[in-house]
Amino acid sequence: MSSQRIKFYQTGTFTVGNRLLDDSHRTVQASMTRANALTSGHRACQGCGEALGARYVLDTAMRATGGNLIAVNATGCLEVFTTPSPETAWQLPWLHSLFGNAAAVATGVAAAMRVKGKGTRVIAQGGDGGTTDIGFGCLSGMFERNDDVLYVCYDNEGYMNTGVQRSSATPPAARTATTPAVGAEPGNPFGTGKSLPLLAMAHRLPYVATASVFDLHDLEAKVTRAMGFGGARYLHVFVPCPLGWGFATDRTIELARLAAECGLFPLFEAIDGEVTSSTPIRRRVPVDAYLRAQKRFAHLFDGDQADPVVVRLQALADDNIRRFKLVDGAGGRP
Amino acid sequence: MLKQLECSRAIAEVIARCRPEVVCAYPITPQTHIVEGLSELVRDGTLAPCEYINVESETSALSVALGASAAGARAYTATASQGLLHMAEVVYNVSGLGLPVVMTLGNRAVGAPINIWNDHSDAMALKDAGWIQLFARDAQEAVDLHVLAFRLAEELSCPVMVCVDGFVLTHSVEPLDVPAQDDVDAFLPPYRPVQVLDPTDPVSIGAMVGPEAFTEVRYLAHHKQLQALERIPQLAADFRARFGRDSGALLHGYRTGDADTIVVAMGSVTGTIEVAIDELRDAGLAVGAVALCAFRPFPLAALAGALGGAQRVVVVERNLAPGLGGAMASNVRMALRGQPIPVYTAIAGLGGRPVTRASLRRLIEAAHADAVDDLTFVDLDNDAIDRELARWDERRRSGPSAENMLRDARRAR
Amino acid sequence: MKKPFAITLDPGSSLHNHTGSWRTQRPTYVDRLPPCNATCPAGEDVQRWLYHAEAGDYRAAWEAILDDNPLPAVMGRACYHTCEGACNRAQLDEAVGIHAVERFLGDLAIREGWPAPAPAAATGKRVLVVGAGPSGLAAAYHLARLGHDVTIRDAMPRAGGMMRYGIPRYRLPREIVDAEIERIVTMGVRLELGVRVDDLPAAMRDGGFDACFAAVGAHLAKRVDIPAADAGKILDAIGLLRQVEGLGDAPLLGRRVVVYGGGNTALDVARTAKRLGATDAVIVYRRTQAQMPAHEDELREALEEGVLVRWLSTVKEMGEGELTIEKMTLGADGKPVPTGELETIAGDTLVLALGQAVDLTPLRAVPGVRFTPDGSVEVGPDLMTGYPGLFCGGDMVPADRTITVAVGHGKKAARHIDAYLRGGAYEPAAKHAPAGFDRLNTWYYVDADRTVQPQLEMARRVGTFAEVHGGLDETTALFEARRCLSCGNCFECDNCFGVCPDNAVIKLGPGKRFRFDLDFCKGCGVCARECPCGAIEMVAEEI
Amino acid sequence: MLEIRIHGRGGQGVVTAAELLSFAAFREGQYAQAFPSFGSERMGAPVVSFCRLDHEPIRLREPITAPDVVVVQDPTLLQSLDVFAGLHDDGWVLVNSSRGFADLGLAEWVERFPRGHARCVPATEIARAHLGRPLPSAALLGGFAGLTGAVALDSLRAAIRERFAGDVGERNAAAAAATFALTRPEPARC
Repeated sequence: MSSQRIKFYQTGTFTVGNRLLDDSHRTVQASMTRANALTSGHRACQGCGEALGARYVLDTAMRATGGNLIAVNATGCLEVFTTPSPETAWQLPWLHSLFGNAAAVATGVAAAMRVKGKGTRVIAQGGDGGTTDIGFGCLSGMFERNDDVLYVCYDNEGYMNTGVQRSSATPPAARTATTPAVGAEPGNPFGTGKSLPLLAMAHRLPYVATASVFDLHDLEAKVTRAMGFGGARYLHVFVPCPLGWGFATDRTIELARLAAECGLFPLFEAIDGEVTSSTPIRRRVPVDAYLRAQKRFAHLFDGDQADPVVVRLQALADDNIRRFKLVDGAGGRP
Repeated sequence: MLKQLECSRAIAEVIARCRPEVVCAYPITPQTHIVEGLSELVRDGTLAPCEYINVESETSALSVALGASAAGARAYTATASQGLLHMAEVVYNVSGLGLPVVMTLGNRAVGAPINIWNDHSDAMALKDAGWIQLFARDAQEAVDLHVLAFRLAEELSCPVMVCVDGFVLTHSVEPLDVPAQDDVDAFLPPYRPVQVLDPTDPVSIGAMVGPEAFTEVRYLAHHKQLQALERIPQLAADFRARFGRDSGALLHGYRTGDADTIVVAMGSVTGTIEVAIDELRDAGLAVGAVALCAFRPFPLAALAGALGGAQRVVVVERNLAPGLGGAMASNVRMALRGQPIPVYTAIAGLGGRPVTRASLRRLIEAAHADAVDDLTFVDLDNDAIDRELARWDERRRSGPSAENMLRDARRAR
Repeated sequence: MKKPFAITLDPGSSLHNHTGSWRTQRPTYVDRLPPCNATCPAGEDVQRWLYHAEAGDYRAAWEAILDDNPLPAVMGRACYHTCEGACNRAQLDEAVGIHAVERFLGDLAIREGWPAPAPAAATGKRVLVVGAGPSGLAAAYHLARLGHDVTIRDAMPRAGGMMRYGIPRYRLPREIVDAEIERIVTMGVRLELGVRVDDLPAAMRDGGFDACFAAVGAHLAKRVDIPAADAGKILDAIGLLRQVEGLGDAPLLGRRVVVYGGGNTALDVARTAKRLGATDAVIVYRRTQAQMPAHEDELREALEEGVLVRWLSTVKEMGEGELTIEKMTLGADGKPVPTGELETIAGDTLVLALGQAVDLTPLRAVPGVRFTPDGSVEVGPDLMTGYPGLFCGGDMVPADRTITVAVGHGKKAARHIDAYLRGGAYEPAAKHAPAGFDRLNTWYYVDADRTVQPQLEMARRVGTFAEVHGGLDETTALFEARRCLSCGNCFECDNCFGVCPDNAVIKLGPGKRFRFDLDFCKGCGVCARECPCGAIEMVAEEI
Repeated sequence: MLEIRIHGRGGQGVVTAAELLSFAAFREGQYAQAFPSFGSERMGAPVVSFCRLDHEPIRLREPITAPDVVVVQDPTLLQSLDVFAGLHDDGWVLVNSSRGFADLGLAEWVERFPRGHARCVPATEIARAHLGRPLPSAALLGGFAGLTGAVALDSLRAAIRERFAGDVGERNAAAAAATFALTRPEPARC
C-alpha cells in the first residue's frame, strides 16, 4: 500500500480533505495554508491536468521540506503558461533554462546548495517530451550520478505545447498531429515508446514512483516519501490534457481515474530498482470506458464492430494489472 | 613566482585560487588537462568547498554551471570545439539569464572532417551568443585572464569565455607564475549574485518574454557588453597594479606608432607575429601589430585608435567564414568604417596548421606592397586544390575531397 | 534583490491576470434535496442530522431530529423508514441504516436526559389537541415550541395511542414511549387522559381554545361476516392488542391461532399470539406475498419466529377447532378470484386483522366538516377542516396510516395552526431540486457494508415480549452515520478546493464551506464533476 | 482594403475562421491575408485573429488595430475586453448572440454605425442545429458574408468544404448558409 489508508471508514475517505479527519490525515491540498506554489492567474487551458499536478507535487514538497525548496523547469506548457513575462504564477524559487536540460540545471542547483550547506532541496520538472525524449540524456546523467534531485515528469502523453505531436510517451493507437488516424495502422504505432519509470528503475534509483492527479492521497504520500530519500529520485505523474486528448474540460480527473482503473496507467513505487508496492484498482473498468471518452481514440470506435486495437489495448492493461499486481483477489467491484 | 608548468595545469591551479564552488566537466581535447587538474585539486582538498561534477555531455556541463550560478554558487566549466557547439543553446541561455559563469575554451577546429587541433572556428561560431570573449595571447595571459574573467563576469553578471589556443597554449610547458592565493582573494571578492534562487525571497528566473519586451532585454545585453568595454581596461590596470604584469586588455598594440602596415590577430599567433614584425622592422618596413584580447565586446574605438595611422591592415585569423572570408576581418572593418584603407584578410593556421614566422613575413611583406588579394589563404597547397577542382570539373561527384587530396599528397611525395 | 528586467519576476505576480474573463460558465454551490428527506413522511432532514452524528456530535444530531420529530427513539424503532428505501447508497452497496442511528440518538437522549428545546416566548394562544397518539403528541410538541399553550385530551387511560395500543412491545418497549411522552409533557403540555371529547366545537368554546387539532386515530376494527359455530372465538386485532396492553380481560387465544389479513397488524397479532403461548400462528391472506401490504422485514421476522402464511386463501367458515378456507387464484386483473377449492385447517381462534375505520362521531355534527366516501375527514392542504380553527391529522385523514405520517401531520398541523393563530398563512419553503444518484461521484466513497443491528436470540424472541432488535453502540452508530453520502449537500470534503486547476476556490474554514473566486475561475467545471455529493452546478454566464 | 478582426476564445476556431475567409476571398480572385495573434494563453483564453482582403497584393504585415469589421465569436468577451477598439464609425459589427444589442447593453453604442452595419446573429444556436456542437465559426462567416457582401456565400461554402471533408464540411456549409440568409439585406422590391 503506497499511501497509508485510513483504516476506520470515513465519509468520503478518498476526497481531498475531510472535516472528520485529523489534520495529519488530510491532504496538503485540503489545507488553507497550503503553499499554492503554483497560484492563480496562470494561462493554462481550462481543466489543465498539468497545472493541477504541479501544484499537488510542489505544495506537498513544500510541506515536506518546510518550504526550503527550489524548482527547476523544462521548457513546455507548464513553463509557458506559468511565466509569460511580466507575470509568474510561481511562489517558490523557480528557474527555467531550456527544453532538454532541466535535470542538469537541477544538478547544478543541488550542487550549489550542497556546497553552501543550505539543505535546500531541489525538484526538477518537465513534461513527457522534455523528460522521455530531448531531456533524457541529461536525466540519465542526473540519475546515474545519484544527484540529490527529485525529477518529476508530468506526463500528458504528447507534445502539447507545440500542438499535440507524438512523444515517446504517447500510447499506442493514439492520434496526434504527427501520428494521424489514417492508413493501415491509424494513430501511434504499437511497439514504440518507452517507460521512463522502468528506465529510472534500471538506474537503481533509491526511489521511483508513478502517481496520478485523481488520487491525491497516493500522490502526496509518494512525494512525501520521495523527499525523505536523498539522491536521485523519479516521480512520473499522469496529467490528462483536455486539449490534446479531446475531452470536455471538466473530465480531467475522471480521465486520470479511468486510466488507472482500467490498468493502462499503473500506480506503483520502486525502491532501489525493485517494485515494492502498487496501488490497487478499486473499481476496475474495461479500457473502453477510458478510450471512448477521448477524441484521440475516436477512430477506434468508428465502425459497428469493436476494433481489434481495443483488444490489444485491453491486453496491455491486463498485462499491467498482472505485472504490477493491481488487483487483489476479486479486484474490487467492477 | 615562476614555475615550469604546463599551461593547463597552471590554469587549473589559478581556477582553484578563484575558489569556484561548482566545477563541471565533460572531457574534450584539448581542455582535458585543465579539468583533470581541477578534479585532483578538489579531491585532495586544495579546492574546498567545491562540488566537482562529472557530467554526461557538454550540454549538461554548462547546464549544471547555469543551475549552480543561479543558485548563487561561483561556477566554472571548460570545453572546446564540438563541445561548445553541443552546448550551444545553453551558451545563449547562460548569457540570456545574465549568469556570471566562466568557461575556458580550448580553441579547436570544428569538424567535419574531425580535427582536434587549434583554430578559432569554435569561438567564432558562438561569438554572438552574448558572452564576453577574451583571447589569451600567451600561456601567462591564459592563466591571468581567468582571475580577471571571474571579476568581470560577476561585476556585470555576464558570462565570460576565456579562449586559449588548443595545444599551442594549453599543452605548452613553460615558466609560468600562478597568481598567489592572497593576491587572487584581494583581487576577486566573493560572488554576490544579482539574482539568486532563495526560498526566503523567491523569484522566477527565466520567464518567457514576448515581442513587447524582448528587444529591450536584448538591448540590455548589448549594454552590458558596452559596460565591459569600459571595465576591461580598468580591471587590467588593477591587475597590473596587484600582479605586476600586463595581462588582459581590450587589445595589445605592438610597434604600431609609425606603422604603415598593421597586422591584427588574436591568440597564440601574436608572439610569432611580433617576432616577424621585429624582423621586418629590422629590414626597414614600417610595420606593427595589434593583438585583440577582447573580441566580445569588440573594441571598435580602441582598435580604430590603434589602427588610426596605418595605410593598410592585415587581419590574420584562425578561422574561415566560408562564402565570406573571415569573421574577425569583418569586425575589424567595422572599426575602420569611413577610413579609405584596405583591410586584407589572411586565413591562417586552420585545424592546427603551424603559422610560421616565414609565412607571416612573406604575407606581411606582400601586404606592405599591397600585393595580396583581399582574401588570402596562408600556406595553401594550391596544387592539391587545383587537382581536386579539376576532378570536380570532370565529374560532379568524385568522392570525398579530403581523401582525394591526401592521395594526391602521397603521390606528390 | 535587483531583478534583471523581464526575465526575472516577482512571485505570484500572475495574480494581476484575472483569468475569470475566460469563463463562459460559472460554478455555483447548491443544496439539493436528498431522497431520504424527500420521502420522509415526517419531513426529517436526515442528511442534516446524520452530518452532526458523523462528527460524533450526537446532541446536535438529536436536536436536529427534534426540529421535525419529537419521538426519535420511537421512530427509530417503529417507522418503516421509506428513507432507506430511497437511499442513494443502496445503489452503491446497501442503504444507510438511518433508523438504527436515529434509535441510537433517541436512546442516548433518554439515557442522558436531554430536554426538548426551550419553547419560544408565550403567545397567549391556547390550543386543544384531541388524541395523544403520535400525531397529537407531535402537534402538541411543535405548538408548545412555538410558544402556544397546549392541552391534550385522550379517551384512553394512558397516552401514546397506537404506539401503546397498536404496536407490540417487542417492537416498541413501553418505557421508550413513556420517556418520549414525558419529555413533551415537561415542555408544559397539559395531558388530560381518560377524557373523551364528543363535541369538538363545544370543547373548544368551553375550554377557551383558539384552535384545535384532532387526531383520534382509527380504532374501529373492520369486520366481515364469517359463519361461526362459536362467535366468541372470533376476535378483532385491535381489541386483542389492547387486551395485551392490559385493557379489559386478559386474552384467551388457545393453542392454534389463525389471523385473517395481510397488513402489519396481522403480523403483529400472529407474532403476539406466539408470544402468548400459541403453538400455531397461521396467517390467511387472500392475495400473494408480493401483494402483501405488510412491511417486508416484519414478514421475514414473523416467518423466522414460526408464523405460517396461507397465501391466496380466504376464510369461509369457523368451526370447532378448525376453519374452512377457500383457495384463490389471481385473475387477469391481478385480483384474487375464488377457485371453489376448499380446505380445512386447525384453529382455536380466528383474529380478524382487516383494517380499522375512523370513529367519526365527534365530528358528525360539526358545521362545515365533511367526510370522504371511505370514512375519513376531509381537510385542506393546511389540514384544516371546514370548521374554522379545527384541524385534523393522523389516521383520521386520507393518507397512509403509519406512525411517521402521523408525526408529519402533527408538525404540519402545528405550523398551519401557528400561522392561523397569528392571522396569516404558512408558506412552506420551496423544495430544493432532488439529489439523484446520477449526480454523485461515488468513487470518493469507500465501500462499506451496512452495520447489522443485533437481534435477540430466537428462543427469547418467541418466549417473551422483550425487544427483538438491539440498538447500535456508539462505534457502530458512528460507522453507520458515516456511510451517509451527503447527497446534494456540501459536507466539506475539500474536493472543490483541491481539484481546481486555477486555485479559484476559497476555503472559508470549518463549517463555513467554500466560495468561488470568480476573478480566476475559468469555468472548466472540474469542481462540479468531482464534487462527491453533487453540490456544485455549472451555470451559463449571463451577458 | 477590408480589414477584419475576429475575437473569440482559444479552441473556438478563431484562427480557422480568418483562414477560411481568406480562402473564400482567394477563390474570388481577391488577395487575402489571414494571420493569428499567438500568446501564451491556452484553450479558453481570449484570442484574436486577423484577415485582410484587397484587390491589390497586400504588403502590410502589421496587426490590425483599426479594423473595418469586428466579428465577436463569444459574447462573454464583451465583459472583459474592448473588442471594438479602433473600429471606425462606418465599420461593421457582427456579434454571436441569440439576444439583441439592447440585451447586451450596446443599443446606444451601435447607433453610430450606418443602418444594417451592426448585427447580432445566433450563430451558436445555428451551429448546434447544424453540427450538433456549439462551434459558431462557420455560421459567423456566413453572417459576415451576408452582412458585408465582401465574399460570396458560394465561395465561403467552397472554402469550408475544402477545409472540412465530408459530412462535417456539409454541415458547416449549411450553417454558414443559414446565417447568411439571416443577415443578407432585404432584396429590393420590384
